[in-house]
Amino acid sequence: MDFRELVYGQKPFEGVFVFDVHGHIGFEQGSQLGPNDGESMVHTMDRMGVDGICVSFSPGIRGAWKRGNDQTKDTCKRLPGRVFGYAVPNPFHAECDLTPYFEEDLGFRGVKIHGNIQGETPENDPRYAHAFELANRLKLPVLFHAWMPYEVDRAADVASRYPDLNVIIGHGGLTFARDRAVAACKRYDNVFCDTAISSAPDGSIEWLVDKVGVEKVLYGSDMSFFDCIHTLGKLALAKLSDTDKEKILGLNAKKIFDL
Amino acid sequence: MLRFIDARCMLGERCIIREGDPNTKEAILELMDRCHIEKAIVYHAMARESELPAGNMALIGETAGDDRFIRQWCALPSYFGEYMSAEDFFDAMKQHHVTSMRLLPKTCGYSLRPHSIGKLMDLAAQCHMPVFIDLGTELTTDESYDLCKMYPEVDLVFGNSGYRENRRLGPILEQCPNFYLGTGNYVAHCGIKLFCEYYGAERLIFDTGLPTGSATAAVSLIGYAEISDEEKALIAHGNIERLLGEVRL
Amino acid sequence: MRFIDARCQLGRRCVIRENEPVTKAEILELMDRCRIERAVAYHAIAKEGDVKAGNMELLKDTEGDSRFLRQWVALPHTFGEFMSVEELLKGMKENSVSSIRMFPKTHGYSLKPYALGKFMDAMAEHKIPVFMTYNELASEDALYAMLTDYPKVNFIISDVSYREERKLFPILEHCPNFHIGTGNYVVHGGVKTMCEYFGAERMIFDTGLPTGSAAAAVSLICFAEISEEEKTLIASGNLERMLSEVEL
Amino acid sequence: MNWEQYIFEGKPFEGIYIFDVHGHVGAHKPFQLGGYDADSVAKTCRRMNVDGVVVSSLPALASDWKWGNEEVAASVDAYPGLIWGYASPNPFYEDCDITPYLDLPGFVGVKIHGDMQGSTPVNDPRYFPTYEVANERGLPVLFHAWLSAEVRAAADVARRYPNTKIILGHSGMTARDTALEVARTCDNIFIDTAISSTYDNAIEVLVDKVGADRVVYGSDICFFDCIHTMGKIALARISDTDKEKIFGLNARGLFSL
Amino acid sequence: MRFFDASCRLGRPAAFGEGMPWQTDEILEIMARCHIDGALAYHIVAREGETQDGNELLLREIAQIPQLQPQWCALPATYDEFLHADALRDAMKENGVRTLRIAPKSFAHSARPYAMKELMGFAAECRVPVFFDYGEAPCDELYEICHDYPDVSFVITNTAYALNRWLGPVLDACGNLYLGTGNYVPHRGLETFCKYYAADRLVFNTNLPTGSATAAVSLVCFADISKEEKELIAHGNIERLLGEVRL
Repeated sequence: MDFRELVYGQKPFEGVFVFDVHGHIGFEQGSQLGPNDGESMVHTMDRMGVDGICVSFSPGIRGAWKRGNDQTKDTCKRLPGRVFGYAVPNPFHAECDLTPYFEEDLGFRGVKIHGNIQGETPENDPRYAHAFELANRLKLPVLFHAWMPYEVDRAADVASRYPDLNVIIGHGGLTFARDRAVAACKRYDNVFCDTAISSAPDGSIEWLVDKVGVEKVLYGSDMSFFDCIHTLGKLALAKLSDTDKEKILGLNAKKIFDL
Repeated sequence: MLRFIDARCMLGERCIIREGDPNTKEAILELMDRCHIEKAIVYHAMARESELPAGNMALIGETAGDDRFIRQWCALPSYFGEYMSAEDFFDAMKQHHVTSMRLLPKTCGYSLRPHSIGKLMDLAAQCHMPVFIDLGTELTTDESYDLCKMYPEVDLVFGNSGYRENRRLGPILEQCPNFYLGTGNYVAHCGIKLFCEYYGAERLIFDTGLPTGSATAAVSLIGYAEISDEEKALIAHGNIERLLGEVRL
Repeated sequence: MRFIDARCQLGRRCVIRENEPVTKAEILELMDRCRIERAVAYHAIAKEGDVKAGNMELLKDTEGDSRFLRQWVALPHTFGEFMSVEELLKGMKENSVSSIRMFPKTHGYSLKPYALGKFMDAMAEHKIPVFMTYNELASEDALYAMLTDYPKVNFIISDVSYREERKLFPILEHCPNFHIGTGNYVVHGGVKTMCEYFGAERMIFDTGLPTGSAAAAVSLICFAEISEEEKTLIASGNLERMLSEVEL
Repeated sequence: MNWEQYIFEGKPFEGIYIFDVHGHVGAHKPFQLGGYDADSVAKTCRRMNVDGVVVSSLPALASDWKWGNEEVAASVDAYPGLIWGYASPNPFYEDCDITPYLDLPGFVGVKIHGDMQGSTPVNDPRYFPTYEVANERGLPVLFHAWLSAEVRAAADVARRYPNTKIILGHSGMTARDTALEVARTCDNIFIDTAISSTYDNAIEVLVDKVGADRVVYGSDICFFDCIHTMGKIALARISDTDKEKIFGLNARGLFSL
Repeated sequence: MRFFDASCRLGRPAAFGEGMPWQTDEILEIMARCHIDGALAYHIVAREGETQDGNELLLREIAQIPQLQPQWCALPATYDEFLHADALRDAMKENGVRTLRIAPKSFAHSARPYAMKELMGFAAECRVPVFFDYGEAPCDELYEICHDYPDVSFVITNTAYALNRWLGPVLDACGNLYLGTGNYVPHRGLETFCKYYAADRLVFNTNLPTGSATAAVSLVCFADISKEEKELIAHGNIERLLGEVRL
């Protein structure tokens, strides 16, 4: 399969399993995003040949945690097999408990932590412990918003204390915190990186793969915050072998997500 | 006995809360009773913090059949069909008895200039609807002069002024008749007295900033101010009743 | 589909990171890999060091190289610095330089008419497009002021953050001389919505090489849900039209 | 020597050796410099009877390191004996080696400005190859030392490479006390006087705390002018011998001219 | 060559570097050393704390010092916090005060006409020069302040070396801007200024005690400009400006 021809011919990614580990649905208070509901995401995924995506509900991170997770649950119910969910905890509301979302298959496949938006709470804060214990028990992936070096270090700290869950460092592998992300991936085998970023030079994904090994890199696009077509195109045109591209696009995700 | 109408109160679940804060509607109602606050103009936490469209609608549900709350919606200039157009927004407000609107330029990232919110403000002027906005978090005091001059026929109520802004507020109050100041945390020493002396009590609007502001402090600020009872009544409820009375939807 | 890149930086810059393209050869390899035919190029020294010397280095680096269209960085003529407007136009004519890039924040000067009035009148008169990145402007109000102060000058603003949509759409509506560089315009369905509401004429393909990703920029256009004609307009049509209108 | 008489008649000083250890050629992007090419630097030096100035290139520090060092080489060739050169490395480029420049006649030292190069601390291992060369040849190394962190990093380099002569540029303007204390502990650390605006008596404090032997005249010429720093030293309440040491005798020893 | 310092500061600072000559007698010693015959001085209490009390304290401190003339700090009379126009005129006339210093940013008031109309109207009417540090109205704000009050002569002090690209356009557009040369140290700064504009818009000052007087005088003495231009800068221009004051 020649990935470059896909871009030139403007053809979707057929014949390869593509799973997006970093998605968002819902209204973004600070700025107007493009269409951000589940259905419009699936429309773009069909166009591009993306098989599935795991999303969190943005207003649920910024506001009422229960309503946010319920919105994700409804979307997963409406679009089974295409849209999966991250459960989002809240460190301030003592009554917050994510277990009901995992008692039966409601489409939830992981936990999303965004301490920065939630009052800049440290990512390894004890108030998130209930979510980590749940993820550890069910061997779930936990996606961290980790843009800054100290956020990457905190995510690594969680990985060290909960060996059975898999930590995904969101954005950190490509920002100026990338050296910390590489150190974390090398030190713990349950730490992974994703490719979600609005802008990074060509060659940055190749650098990441070279430093942490292709098994540690997962395709993530931050879709509905921004489009996925540029990240897909960047991967397709990257100087990586086709097997590496297939692993990044979906095979790696298959190992740590129960799909 | 002095009765108050609160011009700045937020209902609904918030993301960041602290133990002991008045985090529920019941806690807010208890505080309003304790402070003799008869009614409160309320907007929804979700509309301000996380999801404006859903927050405005949630407010309707949470204040249905409750005459102690006067509804206020957060406005958003709509492009690419993101939210209701200005005309639909005002029709919906009419339908749901919403009598004032709040601007969030910094939180929602839009410009206050006519090319951005011109339609919304023209309709507000037509309906004599007061428009609320917070100093400090949403715009600077210097920019409030520009806002008053850009929309002279709209009554603008600026909350959250704090105690440092007197030198900037003075000239604006002289030049802008449509500038009204919320008293919630206007705690400058003798602030209320000096304001009434220089610029008249007609332009002070009592507000508390619940649940993050303190209602007990706000009512004491007016109760103990060195001003006449008529002035206290105007500030506590007279001015806001006049502004809301003029609204023609 | 022919791509012409509207924003490429040649020359050795100060801060680089491992694996980032630096030399002209690396940039050309990326352009070939992404099938970018030609690129409007300015020089790193003109941005980071000596503006006049950087512009001269650009002439040397692009001597007899058809892959690059020359673009000079400009400065105001205060205290006799840089070139006067007349010298600049003469230099552009002699060295076939067809566009200007400005860095008001990096080089620290005012964009207001009292400072740049004469300069911008010349740009308007000769129909020379002015290129800028969004972070060189203090705020969206500063952008709006600039666009309305100089209505007859075509401005191409690139690296527009996806967070600025609500501020940019009203400006797009009111300022026809406002064009967006699509290099990092990553809003979900952004290119499609822009075409629907404002037309493909308002968008110019650029990459921001070497610090921007050419592959991402190309994919943004190839995979956009718009017609073939619109894609070609964005990929090269609009820029070629704009550069052909320049009268030197 | 009646310094006042020279100044108030606008006459440059005669009969003393003046050597400026902190000069620049080349433009600086954030703001406009007066004349920044070699000719205008030379013109000012000749007008003010300055016998020699060591320059580094601002573009070498903030832009293209090779182009900048070539600019210094051209300036040194154009005015041999008047303009001397600092070579400046760039920590990000593995292929960056400034020894060819240091081998050229007229190159007498190394200039490091970590702040302009992605705020890299000056004791970053990527600068060590340059320090090894400077240590072998016993060359002076001029640091931009404005903040206390920069002063401490420079002191760390001075301890690791005792054979180099470290000059703290701007005498640790905001961290002068750290700079003075560090200068007292390491005998291969010197302080220069390149500050755009500091109060009177600053020169007296430097001389009082570390002695005139460790203070060298530096003006940051073309970044800004040198005439006010010369006047400040001339009118300072310190002995004539101290002034002559600061103006040039110390530098003559430092750069073995 | 004799000098007249258009702006220096008296009074005990809250914090200062070791050796800073802030005491009045130290300032007078440096002035003598630098051939500075007289100076316009403002007080730190007026600039940092209470404006009216500081101005009166200044008058008391320099009553017995003939070389020092008073320069008052001023701000808009919001809430009657400072003298209104006519009261200010009488007080200045009575105490021989002929210049004012404003600080919009530090005093947290707006510099735009809606706030400073009364104060600037008085300054224009009585031809009183108004001083301010460049940091109080930098970049485009400098143009706006000179443009909003065209009949007031503004003198900016404490400029340092990084402002030419902002200063040039304002000098072109507004004839009422003068430059304090205290630490205006761009390479060949005065020479370039005189070439493109004119020496009669340069006013010598030292910014004592935070600025260096020895550096300030050297800047003028060693500048590559004619003797007449040096005389204008050293004292000619400020004497002309003070001569025009009509209280």
